[in-house]
Amino acid sequence: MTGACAVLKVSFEKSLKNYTLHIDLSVGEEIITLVGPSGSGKTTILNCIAGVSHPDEGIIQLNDKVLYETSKKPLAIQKRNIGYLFQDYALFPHMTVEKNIQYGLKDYKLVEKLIDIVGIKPLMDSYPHQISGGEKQRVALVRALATKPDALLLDEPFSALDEKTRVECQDELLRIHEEWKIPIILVTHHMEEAKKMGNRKIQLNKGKII
Amino acid sequence: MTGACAVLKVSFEKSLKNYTLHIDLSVGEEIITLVGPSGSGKTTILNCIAGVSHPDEGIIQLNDKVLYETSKKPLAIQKRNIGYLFQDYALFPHMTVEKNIQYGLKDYKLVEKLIDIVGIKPLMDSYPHQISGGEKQRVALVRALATKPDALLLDEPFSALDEKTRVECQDELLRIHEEWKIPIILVTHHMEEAKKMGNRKIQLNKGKII
Amino acid sequence: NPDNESDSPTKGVTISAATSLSGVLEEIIPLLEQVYPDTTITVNLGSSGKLAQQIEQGAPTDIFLSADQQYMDQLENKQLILPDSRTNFASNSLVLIGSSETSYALDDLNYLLSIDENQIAIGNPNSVPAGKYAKEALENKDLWRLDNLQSQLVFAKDVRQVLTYVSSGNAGLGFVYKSDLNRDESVKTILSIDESLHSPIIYPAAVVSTTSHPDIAKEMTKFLTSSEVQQILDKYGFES
Amino acid sequence: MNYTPLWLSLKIAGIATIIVLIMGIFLARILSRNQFPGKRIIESFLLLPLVLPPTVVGFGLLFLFGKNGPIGSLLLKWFDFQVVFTWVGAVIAAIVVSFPLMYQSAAASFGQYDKNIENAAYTMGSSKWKVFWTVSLPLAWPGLLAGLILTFARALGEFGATLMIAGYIPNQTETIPLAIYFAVESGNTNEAIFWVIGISMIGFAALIWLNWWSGRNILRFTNNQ
Amino acid sequence: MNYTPLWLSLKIAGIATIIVLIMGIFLARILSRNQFPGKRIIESFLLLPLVLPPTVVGFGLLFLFGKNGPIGSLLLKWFDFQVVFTWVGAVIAAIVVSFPLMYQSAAASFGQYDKNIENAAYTMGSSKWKVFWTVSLPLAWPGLLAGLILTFARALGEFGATLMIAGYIPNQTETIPLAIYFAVESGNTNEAIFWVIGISMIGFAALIWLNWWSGRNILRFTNNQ
Ligand SMILES: Nc1ncnc2c1ncn2[C@@H]1O[C@H](COP(=O)(O)OP(=O)(O)OP(=O)(O)O)[C@@H](O)[C@H]1O
Ligand SMILES: Nc1ncnc2c1ncn2[C@@H]1O[C@H](COP(=O)(O)OP(=O)(O)OP(=O)(O)O)[C@@H](O)[C@H]1O
Ligand code: MOO
Ligand SMILES: [Mg+2]
Ligand SMILES: [Mg+2]
Repeated sequence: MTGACAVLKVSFEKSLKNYTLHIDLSVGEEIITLVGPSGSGKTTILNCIAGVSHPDEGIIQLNDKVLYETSKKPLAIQKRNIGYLFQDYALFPHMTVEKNIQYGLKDYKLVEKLIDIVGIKPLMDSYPHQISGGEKQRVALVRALATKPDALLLDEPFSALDEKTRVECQDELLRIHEEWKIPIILVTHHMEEAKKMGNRKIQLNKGKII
Repeated sequence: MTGACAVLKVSFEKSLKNYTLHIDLSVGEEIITLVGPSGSGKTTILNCIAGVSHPDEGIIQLNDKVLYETSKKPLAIQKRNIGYLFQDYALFPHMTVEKNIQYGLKDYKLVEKLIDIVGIKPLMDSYPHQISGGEKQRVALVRALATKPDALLLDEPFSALDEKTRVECQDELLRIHEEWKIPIILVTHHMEEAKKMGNRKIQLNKGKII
Repeated sequence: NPDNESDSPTKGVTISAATSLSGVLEEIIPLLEQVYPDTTITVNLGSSGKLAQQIEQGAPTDIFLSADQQYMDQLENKQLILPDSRTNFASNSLVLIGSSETSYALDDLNYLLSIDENQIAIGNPNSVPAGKYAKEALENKDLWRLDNLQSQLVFAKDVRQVLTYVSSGNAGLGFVYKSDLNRDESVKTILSIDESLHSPIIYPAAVVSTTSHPDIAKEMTKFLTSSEVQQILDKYGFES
Repeated sequence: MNYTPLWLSLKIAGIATIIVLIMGIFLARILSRNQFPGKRIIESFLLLPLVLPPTVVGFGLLFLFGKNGPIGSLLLKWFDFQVVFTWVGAVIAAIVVSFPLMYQSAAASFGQYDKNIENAAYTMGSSKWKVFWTVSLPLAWPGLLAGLILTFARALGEFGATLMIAGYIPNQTETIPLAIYFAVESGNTNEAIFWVIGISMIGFAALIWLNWWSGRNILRFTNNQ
Repeated sequence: MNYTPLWLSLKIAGIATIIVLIMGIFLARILSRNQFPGKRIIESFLLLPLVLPPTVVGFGLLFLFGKNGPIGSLLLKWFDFQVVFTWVGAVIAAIVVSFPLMYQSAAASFGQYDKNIENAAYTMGSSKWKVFWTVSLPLAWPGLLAGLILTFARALGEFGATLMIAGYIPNQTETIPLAIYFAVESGNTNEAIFWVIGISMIGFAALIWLNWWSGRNILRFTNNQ
């Protein structure tokens, strides 16, 4: 994030079972919301940016770092510094909520505040299998933010939250974005949420931006 | 479902980590929506009805069957004939979508139609780890309905679906309810959905109905 | 004691000995230690075949006490022992045993098949010396090839196993060395096998050629034929 | 060359493996679901055949199953059947020494998957038996397969205890390990090498076949590749 | 009573277990992530010490590590060190015979958890090494623990191969199994029973301790109770 404006450039192709994913996208210091029918390739896009899976060809770039380029060895996940809230959370089942959050912790102060705001303070000693679905989702959110990433990928981050908690989390995310000014991609099925959170909305269908 | 009006009676206490769950509820041939903040005990209620976990005391009854009664051996899960869509789906990871659905299949015709309507036909040969979050959710829905249960528990069944698919699934569920006339409890965070689907809405907070 | 090739204050001598000698060695070693106070004596026990194999692979052994000539010959042919050090120091004899409750005794091996016992334990003739001698004796009596004998034989991997089979009552009879009997009260001799029926059972000792203390080792080997040692051997049933 | 040791080894190891597989899974499943005070004692008792020299295990078996032993005498009285010096004795020896391998592997693998998936199966009205076969077993399969491979290999290679209880009776109880042992002992190197290669090939074939078979029939989910 | 066999057994089995644990996990991890044509051959080769009689394994080791053997001669030349007839030989024997147990258990358990959890750890910037220690290892732990228990038990009970390469030298290579064997051999029943009880207690203590220790340090998640 030195110098110029933070930017995530994503332009690739990947053939999936039923269609081919074509994506060409540039995200500045903004929140982009990604919407589209179930199975249209949203998670796959995030996976490719995070490095969990790889495109067939194209280029992915974050600031000055090339994350992926056709026929070159992709940059390892751990060198990308991208925060990722997985759709199924992927919490560490053998660690308490506290340990989960501390795992990649860089921004102590923020996290302390976040834990309060999203309301997971009483859960710090619980293991993931001992907490509710929405609680897991909030833990995963805090964990992704704790690493102070250069870009943030959120796969339906508020889907398991009630109205009130959802608004609190949304507002906090907006505040953090204000402060960090990093590219954020947020997948959601809520049109309202997309409107509220996104500087821009991107509509996906069968692997194509429309 | 012979004779009289189908009814699910639930009245129990269960102490959780931070509060005690008190619940007293009777569900006729209707859809009841259960709403409440994350962590308020919704999943726990469904678990107790399904038999996955047990109350501390009270009684749970479905039609003439006692499912649970204080200090008696609870009725085994497999004898309750209650369809349950788990919040985290709990699909069989080692079976294809087709095998998952066929596992407890009783109503062949319905299922064939359902597969078409919810749009998972092209996935029949895929394994759960090969499909998207929303696709998993729909598979779990069809699987729960396939057993032609005496009561249905749905834990945020449409949370990972886009607007359009969601409406299709909602409508289909209403149609099925029309036909089966069984008690259905549906957990949701969408107020709109609660209004649309529920004959009654039950609001939960910290384990108590308010 | 003359010892010119080593300047270390204490010397180590390793004796590899057949398991059947373990009792005897417990009494002999202290004697040797008295004679050679600045020598540490280490004993390695095993079946003669195993010990020979270890020596062939260069295991650090100085003296080999074998229960059978065959293994010593094998080493001598490969020049792994010092030929001039080879000494016969003990002999043994073969007995047919039954459990201590056995009510009969035999005068001759010929009657072996007349006994209604369904199992006869014998060391595997190909690898256990006691088995080899038993086989020779049975061959000399023209019994070995008989089908009703063959069908009764159970082969063991060592003499101890024969004793176990007989003492537990699972085999009615078994061939062991006379020296094995004093270890076990649950078996008794049914017949002492005539020594003319098999090749002599003689225990040879020799110094291994790779030893670093050939002089001490040779003296120790010779010491085995001393009357002190012979008395001990007698006591354990090894006639001299 | 006499091939009896080959068939004998396959028969004995095969039968022992099947028995150990069933008993091991059964016991592991029961013990892994229940916590009770004496559990660790039972478990370490089950481990015993592994820490004792096979010959000593064989000695114990001979004592139990021998003509005058507590079990052996009953078998003799009731069924007029003698275990010692027969291939059945070899099967018993193979069972006893390989049992700990199956038990430990199975107990571990029954603890390594998400139990809620079983609950899902129950909500669909399936019996315990069906759930066990169609859900628990496949989910625990990687560990069970490891146990199965170890069990077969150990049963195939069992020597010390077998020799003790079954004796070395050519054509009747002479398994490949016994053939190898006595070939080595009697300096018959060629025969020893022949059988070492033979037993290695059986092990290899079993490994290939088990992996192929389980891949086709049980473990077609690869959530990890 | 001379307690040397006790300390010797603990030392030998302990060292062997640590080495097997590290090597087994390492190899299982590498092989379980890569598919290549010769993999099954390597795997069945690793299984070999299980299908051969321990004495024959010992014979092979004696051949390799003997004075004139390919490895033994080098050790002698470079380090002036001889393996045969030393406790180091016993450690080598224990390593070789128990390795298959660790390898199979480890390979199975690395295939039994959801790999996406590792990916999550990587997205937090953790090195491969950190992820391995903090995520992969604990998630695979139940199977690894089973392997560890089997390995220690097998190493503790190793007899045939040990006798061959380390010899039976009182106070130097006389482990408990050798003590038991020779006590039985020399008709010394009391001593044999003493050591059988002794080795059982060690096995029992190890089982208790391993379970307790791993419960405290590694496996505090109980997603299955
Ligand atoms: N591991 C996989 N192997 C093969 N196909 C896959 C795999 N994961 C997903 N797919 C397929 O790729 C397509 C896109 O999936 P993706 O998970 O990106 O959808 P999505 O937009 O995130 O959907 P949802 O909103 O339901 O989560 C789907 O058709 C899905 O079936
Ligand atoms: N296995 C468990 N052991 C102990 N406490 C648990 C367990 N599961 C859930 N809890 C706690 O019980 C409370 C109720 O959980 P429950 O899963 O019923 O909530 P919920 O209403 O379904 O929430 P959500 O909307 O987030 O799914 C929460 O505080 C949770 O932390
Ligand atoms: O332990 Mo053994 O009896 O040499 O295989
Ligand atoms: Mg998705
Ligand atoms: Mg819930």
